[in-house]
Amino acid sequence: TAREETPAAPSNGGGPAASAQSAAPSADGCTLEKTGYPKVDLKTAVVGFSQSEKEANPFRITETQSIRDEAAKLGIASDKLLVTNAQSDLNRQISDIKSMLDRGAQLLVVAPLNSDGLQPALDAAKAKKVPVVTIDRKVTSQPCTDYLTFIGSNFVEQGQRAAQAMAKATGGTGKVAILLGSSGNNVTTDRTKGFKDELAKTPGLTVVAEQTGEFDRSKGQSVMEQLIQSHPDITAVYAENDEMGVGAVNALKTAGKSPGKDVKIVSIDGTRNAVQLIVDGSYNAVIESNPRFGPLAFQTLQKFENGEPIPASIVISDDQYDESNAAQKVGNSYK
Amino acid sequence: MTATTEVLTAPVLEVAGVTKRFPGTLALDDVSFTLAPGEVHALVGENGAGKSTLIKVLTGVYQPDEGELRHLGEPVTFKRPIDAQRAGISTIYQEVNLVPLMSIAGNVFLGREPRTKAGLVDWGRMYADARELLKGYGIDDDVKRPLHTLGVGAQQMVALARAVSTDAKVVIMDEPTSSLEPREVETLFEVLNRLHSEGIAIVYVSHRMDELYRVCDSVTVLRDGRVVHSGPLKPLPRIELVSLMLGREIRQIREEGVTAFGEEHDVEREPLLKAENLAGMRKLHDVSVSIRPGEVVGLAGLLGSGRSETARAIVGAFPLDGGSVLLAGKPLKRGRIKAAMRAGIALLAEDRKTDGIIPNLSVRENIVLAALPSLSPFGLVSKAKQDRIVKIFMERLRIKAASPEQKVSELSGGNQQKVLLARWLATGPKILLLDEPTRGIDVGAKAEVQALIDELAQEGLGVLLISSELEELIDGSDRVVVLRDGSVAGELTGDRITEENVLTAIAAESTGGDNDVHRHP
Amino acid sequence: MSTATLERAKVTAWLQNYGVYLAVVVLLLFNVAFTENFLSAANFRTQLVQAAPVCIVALGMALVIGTEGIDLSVGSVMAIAAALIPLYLGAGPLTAIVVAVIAGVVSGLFSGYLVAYLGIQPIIATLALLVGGRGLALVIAHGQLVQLHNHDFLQLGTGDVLGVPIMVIVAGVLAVLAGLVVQRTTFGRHLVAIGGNRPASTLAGLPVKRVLVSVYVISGALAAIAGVLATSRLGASDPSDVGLLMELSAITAVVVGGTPLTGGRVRVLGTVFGALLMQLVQATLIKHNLPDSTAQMVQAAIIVVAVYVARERSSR
Amino acid sequence: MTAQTTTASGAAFAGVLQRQGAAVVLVLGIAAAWFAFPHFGSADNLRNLVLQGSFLAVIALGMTFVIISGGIDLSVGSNYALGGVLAAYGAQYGLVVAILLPLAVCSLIGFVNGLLIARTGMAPFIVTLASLLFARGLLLALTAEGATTYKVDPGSAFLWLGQGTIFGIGVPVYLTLVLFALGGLLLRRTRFGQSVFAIGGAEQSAVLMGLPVARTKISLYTLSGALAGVAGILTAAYLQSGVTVIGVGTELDAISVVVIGGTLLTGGAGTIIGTLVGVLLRTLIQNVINQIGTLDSNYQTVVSGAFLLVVVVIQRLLARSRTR
Ligand SMILES: Nc1ncnc2c1ncn2[C@@H]1O[C@H](COP(=O)(O)OP(=O)(O)OP(=O)(O)O)[C@@H](O)[C@H]1O
Ligand SMILES: Nc1ncnc2c1ncn2[C@@H]1O[C@H](COP(=O)(O)OP(=O)(O)OP(=O)(O)O)[C@@H](O)[C@H]1O
Ligand SMILES: [Mg+2]
Ligand SMILES: [Mg+2]
Repeated sequence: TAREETPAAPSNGGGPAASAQSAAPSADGCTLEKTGYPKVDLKTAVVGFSQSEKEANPFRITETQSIRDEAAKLGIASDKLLVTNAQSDLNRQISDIKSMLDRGAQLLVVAPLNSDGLQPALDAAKAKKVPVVTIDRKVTSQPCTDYLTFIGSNFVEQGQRAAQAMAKATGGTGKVAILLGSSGNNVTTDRTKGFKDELAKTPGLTVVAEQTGEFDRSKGQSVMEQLIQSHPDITAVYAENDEMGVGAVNALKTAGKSPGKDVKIVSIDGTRNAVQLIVDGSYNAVIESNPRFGPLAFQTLQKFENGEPIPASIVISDDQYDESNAAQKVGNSYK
Repeated sequence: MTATTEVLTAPVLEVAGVTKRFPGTLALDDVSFTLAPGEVHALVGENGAGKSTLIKVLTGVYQPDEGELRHLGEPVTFKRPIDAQRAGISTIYQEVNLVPLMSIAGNVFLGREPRTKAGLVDWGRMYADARELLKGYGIDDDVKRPLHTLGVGAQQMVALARAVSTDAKVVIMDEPTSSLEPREVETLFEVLNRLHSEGIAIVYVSHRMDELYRVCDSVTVLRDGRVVHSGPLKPLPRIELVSLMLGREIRQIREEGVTAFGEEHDVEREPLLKAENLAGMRKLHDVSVSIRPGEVVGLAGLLGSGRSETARAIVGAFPLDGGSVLLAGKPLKRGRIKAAMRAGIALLAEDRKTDGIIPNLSVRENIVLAALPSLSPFGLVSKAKQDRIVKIFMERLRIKAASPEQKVSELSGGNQQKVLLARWLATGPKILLLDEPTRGIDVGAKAEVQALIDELAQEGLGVLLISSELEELIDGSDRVVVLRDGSVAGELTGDRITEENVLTAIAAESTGGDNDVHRHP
Repeated sequence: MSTATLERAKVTAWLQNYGVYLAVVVLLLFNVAFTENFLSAANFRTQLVQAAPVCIVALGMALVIGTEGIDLSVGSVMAIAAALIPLYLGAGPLTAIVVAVIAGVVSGLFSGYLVAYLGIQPIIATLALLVGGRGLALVIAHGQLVQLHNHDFLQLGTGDVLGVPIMVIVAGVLAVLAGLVVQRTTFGRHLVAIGGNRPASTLAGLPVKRVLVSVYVISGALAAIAGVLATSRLGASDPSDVGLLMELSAITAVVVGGTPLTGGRVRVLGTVFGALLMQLVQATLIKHNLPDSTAQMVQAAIIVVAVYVARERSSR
Repeated sequence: MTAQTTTASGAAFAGVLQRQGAAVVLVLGIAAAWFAFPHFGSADNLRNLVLQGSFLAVIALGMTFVIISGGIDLSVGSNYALGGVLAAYGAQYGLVVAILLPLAVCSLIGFVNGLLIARTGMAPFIVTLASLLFARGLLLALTAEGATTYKVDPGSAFLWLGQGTIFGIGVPVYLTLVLFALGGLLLRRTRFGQSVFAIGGAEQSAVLMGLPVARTKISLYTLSGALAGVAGILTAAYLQSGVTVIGVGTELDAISVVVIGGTLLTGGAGTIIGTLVGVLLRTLIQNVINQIGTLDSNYQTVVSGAFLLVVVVIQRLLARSRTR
């Protein structure tokens, strides 16, 4: 799956922008004509971006920055790009989106806080004939009618790929501990499902513990410390994000084990810290979840305005880091 | 309502063999007590004798460990105060128990607010009713105002109005007059008479002999949790009653006299403390007081005349707009309690519940609290030093406690007061400001406290004595300063200190519209 | 019959005083019996190390609660301390630690001032800091987690002295100090008196405001120390997550340890055991691989039971 | 004499300011935003503002009662989320279930809170902290650790509760107003309300005065739980699904708006209308932050914290100047 990408503008540590897995536009895609929305010129339009959480982790920081950078690159005036942050409050995100519509947003890019529950905001956009591109998280509404399209990773597939990487790293046998993301989060659900379903295909691998580390390094570290004590036979850890994976590495090191060797570690995200650990030999694989949606999001909107059909969802081709490529690709990771 | 003149045989309220234990104390020991309809029954005893506890048993606050309660001849159990109230028993507790932030009217009718047809609280009617009702108790203030804007005495009257207006068959009063001024006491007695004539039975707790003989028909004397006497009051000579309470010989008491103050003190010329032209917060306008070493200065005045404020201002606990306090010629920093304390001024505050005891702490810790820094080299507490001090004062003031480690909140009111006095004496003060030091204290303890004040003055302490009991003030003071409306209205010395002169000074010019006696707008 | 009630009163009084120790023992026994690989030095080490930051914060919290206050800002103070570490680590670990602790002291001064001098309710004064403080930490750190590499600094979180982890030593020393302060200094006795009756303490000439401010300063400083230790253990400064919900864990530890929220009483050893109890509960839940849902409900039940047993009974 | 009356009227003015301070700030804030931001005054924006505020308002209504009684309820956030999930779950079985199920469960949690607080004398803070955990745990248990999101059928009549409009304004807004009117009536015009004030003002006195203290407390927490449930119901209808991630930290928001509205955390004093003003202020601030648009998201929390502080400090200073 790993295709070589031409690196985008080196604004965030020079990683490549997200790119679509299959570039071929499906004929039944969504078009401007189908929606009956007015045509707007991207260069002069008011564009709104609704971020869901504080920019307090690498993913969110890179994601927002990517949107801002791309807008700047396209020459969109800074007062024409509206940015809001919902501070992890779903009601607030809805209100943010409505408020941007009210302030004249003609195109919207939304990083949803949750897959469900944005319906009122999408309805408001629809009423104003404003196309909405959701990034990084898919919403459970109707594409083309409720929103234009989704651009982002397939979280289930990320889980599957993590399981495959796990099988490869362990040679197909071992006892696996899962560090789950926050409870109730769609990402957690999908990454767990993908991983477990795929892992079932490798009978040598069994899951001996699954505990939440809340996507947090220290929580991941604490949980791992406990698991090392109660299950000294653990040979592999699947962390649903890099932070918890790094926490697990800390825990294993303190316990005198050597992560990456005695205990294999696979996680998802592609942050610099985790990828660097692969290079250092104490980590095994990282499935990328690329947050640099800016270029693809604007491209998609441009295409839509050009009258081209847009597929219902644009799954990006996430990279993967392992022992074989981490050293060359460490520059692609984000921080 | 016509007075019920027919003789009812069944007592309204009866207590049979009730015992109540607290950890470390037997508060009530096989107590029996009978309240006949329409009688005013005095309940007396020393501090800690068990009066308040008995009352709390009668009103469902405490459940007896043994024995039973009978209401109109039927055994009853009051699980909660509401049960007693439903049975027509209304209580005014020793400490005002109302809701300070709530309006006056709201307090009077709390829990039984008049309602409109729709079942909603009828504020209009409530205000009107409250206004009407309170007039009978000498309160003309705006009933919509929060209760805490009233003085303590007026609050007590509100509590009384509330208790009486509940269609009660029994009204229990635990030291109702201790925070009332003379005029309010009169009003109270009028109310008592009215209740009496309506056939309502009254339990009346007080340490004031005059009052008891004025209003009560019968008496029950408690000592150490046991009933030592019960019967009609009038035939019982005063002196005998006192001896029953104290458990001491009559002769012994005769020798000691009514108040325990001795003769005048040798007073030095130069005042040790001079407070000049104190003014602040619209409560004090112009008060000057001076105290010489070895002198007891009485501060007289009506409730709300600013006596407490004067005392508080001297130690810096009352914000002043003007005036100065000089100790031995040196001005004290305004508003710094600590500085006043270091200079040797101690204030025994009026309200021991809110301004005095630290309920969670032991008797020992309460006593040493203010003296702690001096007992603790380098800020480190020394238990041995504390124990010595505590022992001395517990003995000297005869503090009745299971041990120094008993929680102070478990002591009776009078003993708590002694603990506070000990706290201040332990700091070795030069000037002692005593705000109602004998309020709510039994005769025995009162005499002890009074004797103590005398002794302290003899040792050279300057004492400022605030008391609402004229007798105490007149007997105890070498000089009396009379306050009126936050200003000095007169000063009496030597032979001129008589009840009549003090009253004249208090009353002078206190003309007609003395509705605002409780408080100034 | 009355002897029976007396007996029962004795038992409840005993439980009230020693319930938390009993609970820790019971939980330990449960684990020894039902948890695999529980009886190992490494495991106890893990539990103690993990409990250390909560315990340190809870000590400060116990003092604050003793004055009838509460300090919700501790988690955010930890975050601020964490955010400052990488900025000053260049000047040596000691400098960085001192700066972090100073930040804790300053925020304690701030909330202490609001509470003591302006008379603002502790819960609301520190709530403002809880909300704003983490934002501030993130602003300082530009929202970034910073990986730390200073060996000496990292030693704090991972090293040990004579086989005892440094974190545990720090927590132990601080606990002993806190115990001494409460029992043996005028400051400690003042603190308890103020919590018991503030107007009376004022009239007794106690330095009420100074004590209040000091208490919040201590709490802030201890939170900062906990932030430093947590950062060191993590090997990274993570202002967005460090100390998240710490205020609730610390308050739980204090209350479960028998210190009433109404003030006037501080139980230091109880607080330490409260922190240990909650740590053991969590460990037990994780080791038995219970799902998050069950884990949260079990914790709720344990808190209620523990506090029920330790509560101050009104004499009825 | 005249000096006295002027200071008296000055004090009265300060009193009004203290009680209505939040309202004054709100009016000024709205006026300023109206002039500063061209889009602020648009009907859409205002409609959006009040709708967004209504969910928190319902929760804060219950919190107001609890705080006036001198207590606190930390469980409302979790309870709110649980209510939402239960409503969405119940919607499969029709409108009645969708409403009654969350109401019953959330009230029950509130009831247990009240029972523990009133009957055992445990501190509200710690009891409701435990039930915060419990309700969240229950929610996770009901949704397979948060993996299941119950969706409401788009045709369901239930959705009207959240998404319907009357004269262009969202139904939740009307419901909120009705609840606040009832709440005001309950607080000001019933014996229950008076008991709430009395308990918050002087609990021991309330006991001695024979008020049904325990019963009132239990009712209070039940009410708070029920209102959190109502907010959950409205949210589920608004979002068309039982979202599991809502309500985290909502208890702190609710406490903040109640306090900003002038209700004393010490209990015994407070108003319903103040809480409404507090909610609107909070929504206004968020809206203004959006209108400015350039504020870093991390700064936003600094601003919210600072705002809370400023309001409380001003209230406090005014209260002081009044007692002077
Ligand atoms: N809650 C309590 N816990 C423990 N002991 C108590 C408690 N209440 C009262 N006591 C003890 O019971 C005894 C009787 O106290 P009570 O308050 O009834 O005395 P009293 O006659 O009202 O005294 P006073 O005239 O001082 O008010 C005292 O020894 C007191 O220490
Ligand atoms: N606005 C008020 N708020 C609270 N308490 C008040 C207020 N006004 C008066 N009081 C209290 O009422 C009591 C009587 O008022 P004040 O202290 O002025 O009278 P006093 O002359 O000291 O009389 P006494 O000492 O006999 O009570 C005092 O204890 C005072 O603290
Ligand atoms: Mg008494
Ligand atoms: Mg007075």
